[in-house]
Order: sequence, then C-alpha cells, then structure tokens
Amino acid sequence: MKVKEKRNLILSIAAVLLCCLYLFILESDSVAHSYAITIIERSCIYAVAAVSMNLIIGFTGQFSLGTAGFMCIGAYITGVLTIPVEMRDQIFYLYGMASWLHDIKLPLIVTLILCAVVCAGIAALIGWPVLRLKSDYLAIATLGFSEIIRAIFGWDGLGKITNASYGVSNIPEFKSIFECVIISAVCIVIMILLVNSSYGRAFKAIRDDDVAAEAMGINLFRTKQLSFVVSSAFAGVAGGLLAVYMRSAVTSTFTVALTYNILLMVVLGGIGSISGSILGAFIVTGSQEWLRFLDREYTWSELIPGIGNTGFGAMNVPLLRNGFRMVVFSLLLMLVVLFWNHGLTGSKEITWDRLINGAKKLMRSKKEKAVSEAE
Amino acid sequence: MISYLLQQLLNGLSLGGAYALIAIGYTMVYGILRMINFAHGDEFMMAGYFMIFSLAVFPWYFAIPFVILCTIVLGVVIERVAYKPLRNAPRMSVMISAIGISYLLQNLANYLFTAMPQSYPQIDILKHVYTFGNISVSRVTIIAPVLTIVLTFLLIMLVNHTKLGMAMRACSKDQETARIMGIKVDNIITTTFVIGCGLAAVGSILYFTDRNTVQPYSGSLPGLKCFVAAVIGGIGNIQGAVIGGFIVGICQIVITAMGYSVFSDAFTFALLVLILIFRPSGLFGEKAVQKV
Amino acid sequence: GASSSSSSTGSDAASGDTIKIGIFEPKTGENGGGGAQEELAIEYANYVRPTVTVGGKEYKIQLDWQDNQSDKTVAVTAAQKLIADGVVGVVGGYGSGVCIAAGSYYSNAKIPAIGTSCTNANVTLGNDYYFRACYLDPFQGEVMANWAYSNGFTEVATIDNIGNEYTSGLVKTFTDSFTALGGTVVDSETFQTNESDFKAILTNIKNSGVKAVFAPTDYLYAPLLLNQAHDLGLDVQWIAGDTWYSNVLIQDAGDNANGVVADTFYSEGGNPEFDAGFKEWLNADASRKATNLDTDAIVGNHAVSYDAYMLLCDAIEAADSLEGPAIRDALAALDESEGYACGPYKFDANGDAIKDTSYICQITSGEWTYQSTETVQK
Amino acid sequence: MADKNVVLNIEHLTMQFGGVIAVNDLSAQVKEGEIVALIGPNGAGKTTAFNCITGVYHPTNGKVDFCGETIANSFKISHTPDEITKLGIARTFQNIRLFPKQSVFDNVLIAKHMRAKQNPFTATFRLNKSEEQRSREETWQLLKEQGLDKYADWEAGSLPYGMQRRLEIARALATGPKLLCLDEPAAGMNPQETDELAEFICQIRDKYNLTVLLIEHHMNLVMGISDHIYCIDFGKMIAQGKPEAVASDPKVIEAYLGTQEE
Amino acid sequence: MLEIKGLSINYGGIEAVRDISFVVPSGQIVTLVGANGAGKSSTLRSIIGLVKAKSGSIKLAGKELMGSSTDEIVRNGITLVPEGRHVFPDQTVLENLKIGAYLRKGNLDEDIEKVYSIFPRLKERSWQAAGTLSGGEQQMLAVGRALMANPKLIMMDEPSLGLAPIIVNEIFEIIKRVNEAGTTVLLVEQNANMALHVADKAYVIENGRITIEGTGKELLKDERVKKAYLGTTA
Ligand SMILES: Nc1ncnc2c1ncn2[C@@H]1O[C@H](COP(=O)(O)OP(=O)(O)OP(=O)(O)O)[C@@H](O)[C@H]1O
Ligand SMILES: Nc1ncnc2c1ncn2[C@@H]1O[C@H](COP(=O)(O)OP(=O)(O)OP(=O)(O)O)[C@@H](O)[C@H]1O
Ligand SMILES: [Mg+2]
Ligand SMILES: [Mg+2]
Repeated sequence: MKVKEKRNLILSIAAVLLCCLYLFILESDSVAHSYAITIIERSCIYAVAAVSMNLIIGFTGQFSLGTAGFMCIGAYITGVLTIPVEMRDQIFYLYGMASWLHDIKLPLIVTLILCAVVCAGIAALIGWPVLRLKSDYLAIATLGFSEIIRAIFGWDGLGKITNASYGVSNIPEFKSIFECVIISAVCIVIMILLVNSSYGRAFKAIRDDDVAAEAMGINLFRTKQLSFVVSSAFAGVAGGLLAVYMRSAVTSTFTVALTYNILLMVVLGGIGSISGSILGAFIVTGSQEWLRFLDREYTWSELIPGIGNTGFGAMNVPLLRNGFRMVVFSLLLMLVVLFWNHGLTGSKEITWDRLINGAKKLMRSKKEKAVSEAE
Repeated sequence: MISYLLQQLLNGLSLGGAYALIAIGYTMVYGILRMINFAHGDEFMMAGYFMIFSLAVFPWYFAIPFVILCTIVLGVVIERVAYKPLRNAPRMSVMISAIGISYLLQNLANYLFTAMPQSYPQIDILKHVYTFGNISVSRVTIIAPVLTIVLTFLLIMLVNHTKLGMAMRACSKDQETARIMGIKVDNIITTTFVIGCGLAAVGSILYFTDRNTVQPYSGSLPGLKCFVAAVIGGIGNIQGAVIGGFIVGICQIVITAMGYSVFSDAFTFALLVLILIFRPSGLFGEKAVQKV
Repeated sequence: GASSSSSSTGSDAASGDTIKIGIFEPKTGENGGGGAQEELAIEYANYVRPTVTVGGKEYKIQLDWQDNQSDKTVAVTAAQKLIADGVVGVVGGYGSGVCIAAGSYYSNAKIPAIGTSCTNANVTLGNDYYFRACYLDPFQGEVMANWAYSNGFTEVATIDNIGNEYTSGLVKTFTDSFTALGGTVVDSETFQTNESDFKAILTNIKNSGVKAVFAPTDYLYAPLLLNQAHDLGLDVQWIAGDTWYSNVLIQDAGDNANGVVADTFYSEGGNPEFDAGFKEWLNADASRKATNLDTDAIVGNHAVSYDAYMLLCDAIEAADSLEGPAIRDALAALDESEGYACGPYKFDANGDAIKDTSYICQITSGEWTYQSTETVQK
Repeated sequence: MADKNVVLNIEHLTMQFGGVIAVNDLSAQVKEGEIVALIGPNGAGKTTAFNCITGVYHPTNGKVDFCGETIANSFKISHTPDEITKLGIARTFQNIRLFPKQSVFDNVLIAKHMRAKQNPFTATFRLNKSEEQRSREETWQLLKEQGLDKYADWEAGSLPYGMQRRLEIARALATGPKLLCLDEPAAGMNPQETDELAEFICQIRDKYNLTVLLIEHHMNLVMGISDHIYCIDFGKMIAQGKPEAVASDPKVIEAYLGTQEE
Repeated sequence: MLEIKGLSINYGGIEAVRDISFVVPSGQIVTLVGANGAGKSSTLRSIIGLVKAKSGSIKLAGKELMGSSTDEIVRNGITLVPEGRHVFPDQTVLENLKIGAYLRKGNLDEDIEKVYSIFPRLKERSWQAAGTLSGGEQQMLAVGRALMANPKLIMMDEPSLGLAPIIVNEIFEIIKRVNEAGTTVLLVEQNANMALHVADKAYVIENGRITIEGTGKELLKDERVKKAYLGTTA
C-alpha cells in the first residue's frame, strides 16, 4: 500500500516535471512554437471551463448550461480592465468610454479574481430562483440566463462600459505560456480540492439522490448554490483567460455553441471525472487542429511520393476539400459517443494504478497473442 | 395605426405558426424518449436544402411530398444510427449524440453545399400577395397559422384517441412495461420521429418560403427558439408546444418592432425563466410529483 | 505530439526555392461564402504570378490556406498556424472581426498582412503590420450618403445589424454625413446577427413612410430583406454597401432586387484586362465556377483580393528580402500603379490604401449596371 | 401537557393533496425508548405522515413537536428535511434510497457532513483535518458495529438487498438521531430475513438509546417488537394500543388484517 | 406448457442465474421462491425477453422463444405482471386495461367485463388515473391488465410486495381464481408461506441455482425450506 503511494507520488512529480520541461522548450522559442503554444493555451482554458462545468453537472447533478454566460462576464471584465489606457479611445470609438472607467487598469491576476467574485455574486443571484428547477428545465433556464447576460453585454445602453457587441480588443496577451498554464492549473487544483472535501461528497450525494441527501442533513439549496457559485466563478475566470487568449472579448463568441462545445468536452471525457474533463478539453481542441490537413485539396502526387505529376498523380484526392475536417470531426465525435458512451475515462478519475494496470493488461494480451501465434 | 398593428400581428402569427410546427417535434421526441433532440433544428435546415434540389427537378406538388419524405427518412436514419444504440446509455450521452448529429448535419451541409446561402425556390402558389388597403400578406402568412392549428388538432386526436396514440403514451411513461404489453417500442419511437420530422419539413417549407435563403446554420437559431417554445408550453405537451410557438413568435415580433431587437432573444428567455419560476414545468407541463 | 511536429516546420519558410503566403479567409461559418470568393481570386492571382524574385533567385509561391471559420477564437489559432508555418506574408480576409482578432499576432510575429475586404478602421489602426487594399467604412458611408442626398432622398431609414462592425460603422458614418448634408434619418431599425425574420422592422419602416432605406448588411441578409419587403408591399429605394454587390443577389432575390443600389471597390469593366483573364481562368474549370456560384461575374471582393496578393508580391520584390520588417517597410513606401485591378495603390500612415473613388452600381432589369463614380475629398 | 418522556408529539396532523386527504386529523405520541409501529392499509397515509414528520411535506393542518420543539405546522414553513435531521430525526425510505454508485463507506460518511465544523473554505484548503479525521473514524466505528466493515469498499448498489436495507439504517444512525423512522424496512424480505431484521432493530434501539417509529406490513415483525401500535385508515386513526389489543380490534381486522389469519 | 432448460443470465460478468431448468405444466400454479437477489426476477424477465439470456432454451408448448423480441413472446400468450406493479400512471384504469389487450383485435368489452367481475374495485375506479390508486388497487390493475391479453401463461413477480395483509390474502385468492379459469400461473414470491400454499409445484432458487423442488405441500414440510424461508411462524 505504502509502496504504491510512493510510486504514484514519484510518477506524478515526474509527469509534472516533464510537462514543465516541454513548456520550457516551447517557451524558449515562442515564435517557432507559437502554434503549439496556442493550442496548449486554448486547451488549458477550456479545461478550466470544462472542469467548472463538470463540477455542477457531473458532481452535483444539476444540469446547468450557463457556462458561456459566465465566461462572457469574465471576458468583458478582463477585457475592459486590462486593455492599455492609451488604446481605449480608439477601441471605444463608437460610444466613448465612461470617464470613471477610462483610467482604471488592473493587473491580470487582480482582474481574474474580480471575475471570479463578480460571477460568483451573479451566480448567487441567479441561483436563487433557478436552482429550484429540475433537470432539463434547469438546463434551459440557465441557458436562457446565459443568453440574457450576452444580450446585456451587447446592449448599446452599456456601450460606454462594454463597448456593446463590438467588444473590446487589444487585450494584452499572456506574458508567457506559463502564465496561462499556471493560472489554469491553480483553478483546477482548487476545484479538485473542493470535490474531494466533505462538500464534494455532499455534491455527489445530491447528484445521486437528492431526497436521501436531504435526509442526511444536507441542505439541498445551499449546497447546490455553493456548487453553482464556485462553478460559475471559475467559468468566469476561464472567460477572462479566453479573452486574454483571443486578445478580444465579443459577445458573439459566447453563444450557446460555446456551452455545447464545453459540454462536449465534459461528456467526452467522462461525466464526474476531472481528469476526464481535462483530457476532453485537450482532445476536442487538439483534434480540431490536427485534422486541419483535411481541409486542403491534395493531388495524389503530393501524398504519395514518386508517382509523378501527371495522370493519376495530378488528380485530386477525393473528399479532401474545404469543410471536410469538421465533417470528420463530427463523425469521430459520434463514434466516441456511440462506442464509449460513458466517456473516455468511464466517469472515473485516471489514476496511475489504472494506467499501469491498463498497460499491464495490454502487454499481457500482446504476449498471449505472441505465444498463441508461436503455438 | 390599426393597419400597422394588424400587420405586425400577422407577422407574429405566421412566424409563430412555423415555430409551433417545429416545437411539436421537440415536444414529441422529448415526451417519448426524455431526450432533447438538438438535431431537430438541423433536420429542419436539411429539409430546406431538400426543397431546393427537389424543386429543381419536380413541380411543387411532387416536390413537397418528396421533401417531407426525405426529411422523415433522414430523421428515422438519425434515430436508428445515433439514438437507438444509446437506449440504455446515460442520458447525457444521448444528448451529446444529438449535439454531435447537429454538428454533423451543419458541417455536412457546409461541406456539400458550401457556406454560401442558397436561394430557396419560390413556390408561386404560396407567394401570392394579397393587399387589403395598407396591409399586404402573402398566402404563406395566412397558411402558416391555419395549417398549424389543423395539424395540431389531427395530432391530438391521434395521440388521445387511437391505439397508436395509446401506445405512444404508454412508451413515454414506461418503455419496459410497454414492451410487456406487446408494444413494439422501437416502432413507436420511429413513428414519433416520422411525425416530428414530417412536421419539421412542413414547418421548413413555411419558414423558408418567407425567408428565401438556406444556409448550413439556418436551423440552429430557430431550433433553439422552438425548443424554448416547447419548454414554455411544458415540454411533452403538444398543445403547450403550439401555444409556446405562437408566444415566442409574437413576442419576437413585438420586441423587434418596439426597437429592442438586442433583447428579442433575451426577452424570449426572460419570459421562459419567469414562466419556469412560477410554473416549474411550463404552462401546460405535467407537474413532476416525486412521491417519496 | 502532433502539434510540435507541425510547428517544427516553422523556420523553413523559404526552404528550397518555395516561400509560403498565408491566406487567412473564412471557409466556413457565417462568412464562408464571401471567403470562398476571395480565395478564388487569390488563387487566380497566384496562377498569374506564381513566383517572386528575391536576391536574384526565383521563389515559387505556395499558398497556405487556413480557415478562420468567421470565428474570432478560431481566427487566433488559424493565425498562429500561419505564423508557425512560417509564411512571409498574409493575405486576407473577409470580415473585419476576425482580422482584428488575428492582427496583433501578425504584428508580434512581424509578418505583414494585407486585408482584402475588411473595411473596419480598427483592422489597421495601431497595427504596423496590417495593411488594407480596400477602402474604409467611413468613406463608404459618406459616399452612400452623398448619393442618397443628391438623388433626392431627404428622409431615409437605416437598418443596422447589432454587433457587426461593418454594418454599424457604415450606418454611423452614413447617418453623420447624411444629417450633415441636411437629410434626416427618420427611422433607425436594428436586428441581431443570425436573424432571419425582418417583417417586424420592415413593417415599422413601411409605417414611417420613407422612400429610401440604407441597409449595409452582410450579404446573408440582403435577399431576406428584399423578399420580405416585397411581401409586405414595402416599395423603397434600397441602398447598401459593397457586400451587396454580388450577382448572387439577383439570383436569390429575383425581381425584388431590381433597383438596389450598392457601391463597390471595383465594378466589372473597370479593368478589361483583369476581367478577361479572370473570366477565362474561371471558365476553364467547372469547380472554380461552381465556387463562384456558377457565374463568371466579377465583384469587388475578387478585385481587392487579387490586388492584395499582387501588393504583397510587389512589396517582397521591392524589399528584395523575405524578412517581415523589410517587406512591411516596402509596403509602407509602395507607390505603384501598374498591375492592379483597382488602379494605383499607395498606403497612408495607418496602412490603408488611399482611395477616393467608389463605384456606384444599380440593378436594373436583372443586371448590375454601373451608375456613377463617387469621389470624396478627405 | 407534554409528558416528560414524549419524544414525538403529533397533534391533529392533516395533509391534503388536491382532493385527497392523505392524513386526516391524526394525533399520536411516541415515548422515549419505545418502538412504535404505524400500520394501516395501502394508501392509508402512513408514508405521508412520515413525510410530514421529516419535513418532506408541509402539513395542511396540525403540528408535530419533537422534544418540545415544533418541527412542522401549517402556518410557518419552519423546518426543511435537513434541519429536522439535524435536530435528531433520521429516516429510511419505503424504496431504498442509497447512493448506489458510491462506496458503502462514503454512504455512511456523508451523514457526518452535517455535524462537522467546517465551511467550504476550510474544507477546500484542508484546514479542517482533525474534523475530517474524526468523521472517518466514527464512520469506521459504526460500520464495524453493524458488521458492514468488510463491505466498506463495495459500491452500495451492488450489495445484497438485505445488506442494503441494513446499510440504509446504518446511514440513518450515522446522523446521530434520537428518533429513527423506518418505512417498511422488511418490504421484499422473506420471513426468515424479516426475523433477523426484527432482532437487528431491537439491538440498535438498545445500543444507541433510540426511539423507533416503524411502518410495516409484516405482522410478525410488527407484533413481535413494537411497544405500541397506531392503526390508521383513510388518514384517520382507527385503533391504538398494545399489539395484542390492536390485533384483535375488529375494526383493524376488517380494514387491515383480514379475517383469515394463519 | 413452459419448459426452461439450462438458462443462464449474466449482468456484465455477474452470474445472476446459472444453468437452471424447470417446467411449468399447463393449468397449474408453479412458484419460484428464494432469497433476495437469488435471480427470480431475472428468470421471469428473460422468459419474456426483457433480459437477454446468456445460454439455455425457453420453450412454450414446444416453440423456442429464446432470442425472440418481447412483443413476439407476448404474442405467443405469455404475460408478466412486473415487480413493482408498473401501471401507466396518468392513463385511466380503463385505458390501462385496453393497453393490456394491445395485441388483440376485435371487441374488448366482454373481456373488460370479465376483469371487472374479478376485481369489482376496478370497475368503480375505471375513470381514475392509475397513478392515484392505492398500492393494492394498482396491483389488481396490473393483474387485470395482464389478463386482458388473454394469456395462456401469466407470470407474476412478487404480487404481494408491500401490500397490507388483507390485500395479500385477496391477491392469493385471485391467483387461485385466475388459475381455475384456465390460465397457467408462474408465481414468484417472497411470501413463501402463502405461495407454497397455493402452488401445485414449487422450486427453490438459491444463488441462481435451483436447489429444491417438489409440490407446494412437500416444500412446506421440508426442513431446509422451513429454516431458510418460512421464519418463526411456519
Ligand atoms: N405527493 C402526492 N401527491 C398526491 N397524492 C399523494 C402524494 N403522496 C401521497 N399521496 C396520496 O396519499 C395517500 C396516502 O399515501 P401514502 O403513501 O401515505 O400511503 P401509505 O399508507 O404509505 O401506503 P403504503 O402502505 O402503500 O405505502 C394515497 O392515496 C396517495 O395516492
Ligand atoms: N440490471 C442489472 N444489472 C446488474 N445486476 C443485476 C441487474 N438486475 C439484477 N441484477 C443482479 O442479479 C441478481 C439477481 O437479481 P434478481 O432481481 O433476479 O433477484 P430476485 O431473486 O428477483 O430478488 P428480489 O427478491 O430482491 O426481487 C442480483 O444479485 C442483482 O443484484
Ligand atoms: Mg407507504
Ligand atoms: Mg425480484
């Protein structure tokens, strides 16, 4: 038992160090690696959003679809408070920026904390009426709130503060990839700690059977509220990070489609599994990028070397053209859902034990195959 | 002024009628599978494309049944491929499967028909414009609400007073017991999709005839709005969906006409949230009583 | 994993004797259609001019297409992908929003970019590396206001798409200029992106009794507006921006499109040599023509996209270098008149092409016809 | 009025759902340390009465006092189920309601959440180590006492049915109740298992100083262990008293037991 | 009438039923008794095709049913009164009865009257939504609904579960009456005492295996059965 724990600790530290090393390599020549860096940054940010959504959907069993709305709040707060003062007049050229706000510029960390606080506050307000609803009704109501939030930010009446739906641009980018990765990691770690605490157990109790949970002395409303508030706060932070990543914040980014996308990551990774959500975020973001090659038209000669540029070689590879990537992506998605309908991690955390056992099993089956073939 | 109001009311009714037909599809599938068919809006979009291609070949009186048929086939195929294998899977997976299909249809449409809006053919008999003084209405504006109400009436008769309807209601409550009664549950579910998609196809004809272009994302926003309409009416309830559809359509017109188009979607949602707070399962939804 | 392998190709932009030019256009998403048209023109430009000569050596130009999906989040990644691929310059794109989102990445990577039809001021403002081949919204707005007022419309209504920089910018400058000229905007209606039911606002406009409507929306909405207006019996002069100048409109809106007035960067016939060449190329391949919606009509987007590519090539040769800063400087200093579809080019301090003419066209009996050339003194 | 050792005092309790009067003017008392049974035909309102006591429903009329404090009455929505659990009433459900996917240990541990001194902040940042430690130890202790410790790592849903019933009772005990309310604990058990359950209930009563309120249709169990029986029909009390007295009451026989007893 | 041979059922690796064989002769009442989780319900559910069996054969009057879908099996004249009643809650009593006869064509009035005559209570309540009936009434309805299919074999899964003693007695009376009217009954019960009293033939299932079999009377006297299933009062 002890030995195993030790092994796991060592493995974990090694994994973290390896990741850091990889990041250092990327960081050392950030221009050359900019593509990898953006993918990692985007994945990290989506991972925060996915874990926060998993907290409320997967762990507390409350089907809330308000994530995009809270991300919108976070993004606008971050945007408005971090863009360089000298750029502001130019960005707010349509409405002019409110004078009291014009000269307030905060460091990123402070704005992110502010995002969390504001989103938490708004979540507490929204949660009060909405969390009494059940399953799909809760989903559509939160989705509705998210759209209302989007409309408010896009309203020209607030143009002096938010620049309405034209959004804010020129947000200073991350100083280094570490800034994004570390902030995301801290957010996720906090959520992991919460989930594994006594409150996390209360969340799961409500998810599994709310009537029984109540009979165990768990205050349904307050506990749901806690989960919703924390989840929304981190969704806000994720929104803030996304704004920095995109260097702009516009309402049209934070549509229902964004929520669906994050839900996709959560379910694909495995509902109720944090490691699953992170995996989901990286896979969904990554695969959309890695499949990019499908969008180009190729001739056969480009794919198969040495076949010459004439005749068959000059013909286009069928299917490959504009838009094919997304078709393939949706097909892959369907395949995963149909064949791993409990998500890639099967709703359980990925642990070293599971990985090692899996690897062992794989080895064994290979060996057996080899043996049987030899016979 | 009166003519102005009347004109806006007509606008609202025709939009509401198309919404109502789509909302019925959501409600029926939900009622029987407890599943939000996110792909429904995109099936509706595909029906639009089907019309473009079939009208290029057939006269309208062949094209319309043909489009309805194609949409039904599409819906049934989707049900068989993407939903049926997940009958025993967690609810969330089915939902993601639906979202996946929705992506797939959009991307496929994008791939096959490009992102450029394609012009929707004019069906002359629908486009005839009547003018009464200051009011102009095209025939489709009048047909939409009337057709909706007739179809809804037929549907309600079907569900409440036929053996098929009885089986549908049985499946919606308890599929396993329905099986024990000898009901072919899969066939009943297929029938539900047939009806839902058929109505979506009719809705799409009414909707696109008024809008003239189809593009791969044409289905997503009306899809969402009709889903909201279904929830407002109490999801699972056919009359509710129709009334929800009209409410959403009329509200949208009113809000836009008043100059608050930024809030036209938001208002729909605000209305939804309000209704849910006071009636947690929609206007006509059954109360979810949990007996402990 | 896979990301590192693709990014490792970053430094070999000029490997062997090819260089890459990035094409930053939406292939999918709401502006996918416009993007496709521009891509076509760029492809043609590449066909016309497949190489550049730098330092006495001839480099083959390879086009690196990246889809920005008309989505600002994706735009960032697409831009990064281009940067990672080591393109020497970027051409594109359709829609200002995505260009604004991606712009700072190009400037950070010191890669010059030339906007095709992104007409919003913010694309180039404060960005040393973004240039633009087309004119700006304020200019367009002014042109159309002049046209409207001088054609006897003193009262107009406007239709604005909230959240669309292009439309809002145009409506604003139009309104400013039009009121300055002495006209009044009687009714200003708005709608949200993705809306497809305009009957409510059209009924309002009908109720206001105006004779002309300024609706510089994305193309997407044009047939919807025209057809629904017809159904409502709203008979007015439609005035729009460059996006409406498209043959598809005639196809989509049929008779209802008659009378529409739009301005454009370029009107067919402006440069017969370009027209003929492009049409020949377009007709040579059925799939090209299909992408152009089965017509060989030439619109403004074609012309500016072609020009943007040519401008970049000219700048590379003028700089005689494949380094970003050098090309940028060459672009800033460029003053050329030969070889472009839309006439001579010169950039101002912001990087915007100095343009003082716009072509106004009208649909008469199912065809775009040239109406007048409007010039505005800056 | 309230006798010193009356734990639960139900006065004129009435619960109406639309037209159905499920509980009709029911008054009853439960004294400390007793096992009190509530019997009656199906749909008589037994579970509904339980639900009123445990705060799941708010009665239309009447009130319920627990240890001198009013926990339910018609005019103020005073206590939610969790508050009532906190005051010391624990319950089980007619249809087992465990957390089926969680381990047996976690099922019991969750009951400790309510009494632990913590807030989300301290819990998240592990500033409540000692509290957490104590909850875990107490849970172990309880599982051992109930003979469930060897199943601690099992998923609760995979336990044999009888064990699930037992776990549900253990989980209720973990909330530290004074009054334990059991709703048909023997449903779906065969006579043999029912006998074992009877023994178990008596054991825990003595061990934890509990008062037990019980709904049951197995007459062997009810007659064997209860100190006092209330019999209701159509929400109204029709008989009460010692088991023998109730069993021979003609009204009870007519409405509930039936004539032919074996 | 029904012949089960070597039936095994697996739930993802867990063997719920292992290789059991038994027969239900025509016109008799056969009962399966056993502890919780012994696999009784699983057996019934696989007979009617709700659960796919791993192996074995299920023959009704010589016809193999294994692998057929539930509705085909029901068509062959078997019905199940499921564990926990499962009436359709927001349809009326009458509608529930009509659904019971879903596969049949023609006039149902006669059969409905027949069911009403067995359960006069249901006639009084014929317009009430089934979900609002009391437990005992729902149980009657579930049995009545099964009878509407005019089955050759009716299977009942714990019909006495959670019912008041008086109704338990009534239910067993009904079982006898149904049987006398010519329907074969396969009964699963926890209440072994009562079940064995009405049964012509009985099987004891333990851990998915049949361990004891005999007539009802024999099993009532069997020491092992007494000890394990009948409790103190037997
Ligand atoms: N939430 C509810 N809404 C409507 N009616 C209800 C509700 N809960 C209970 N009832 C009705 O109240 C009556 C009493 O139900 P209750 O569950 O208390 O009976 P019970 O005595 O526990 O019966 P059983 O022994 O069958 O469990 C029944 O007629 C039932 O239908
Ligand atoms: N859907 C299922 N998935 C997994 N295991 C199951 C499932 N259904 C039943 N089992 C398991 O199969 C075994 C037999 O269950 P079954 O329901 O047949 O027992 P039973 O004899 O009817 O018991 P009871 O008297 O409780 O109704 C049990 O161990 C049960 O946990
Ligand atoms: Mg009860
Ligand atoms: Mg059973």
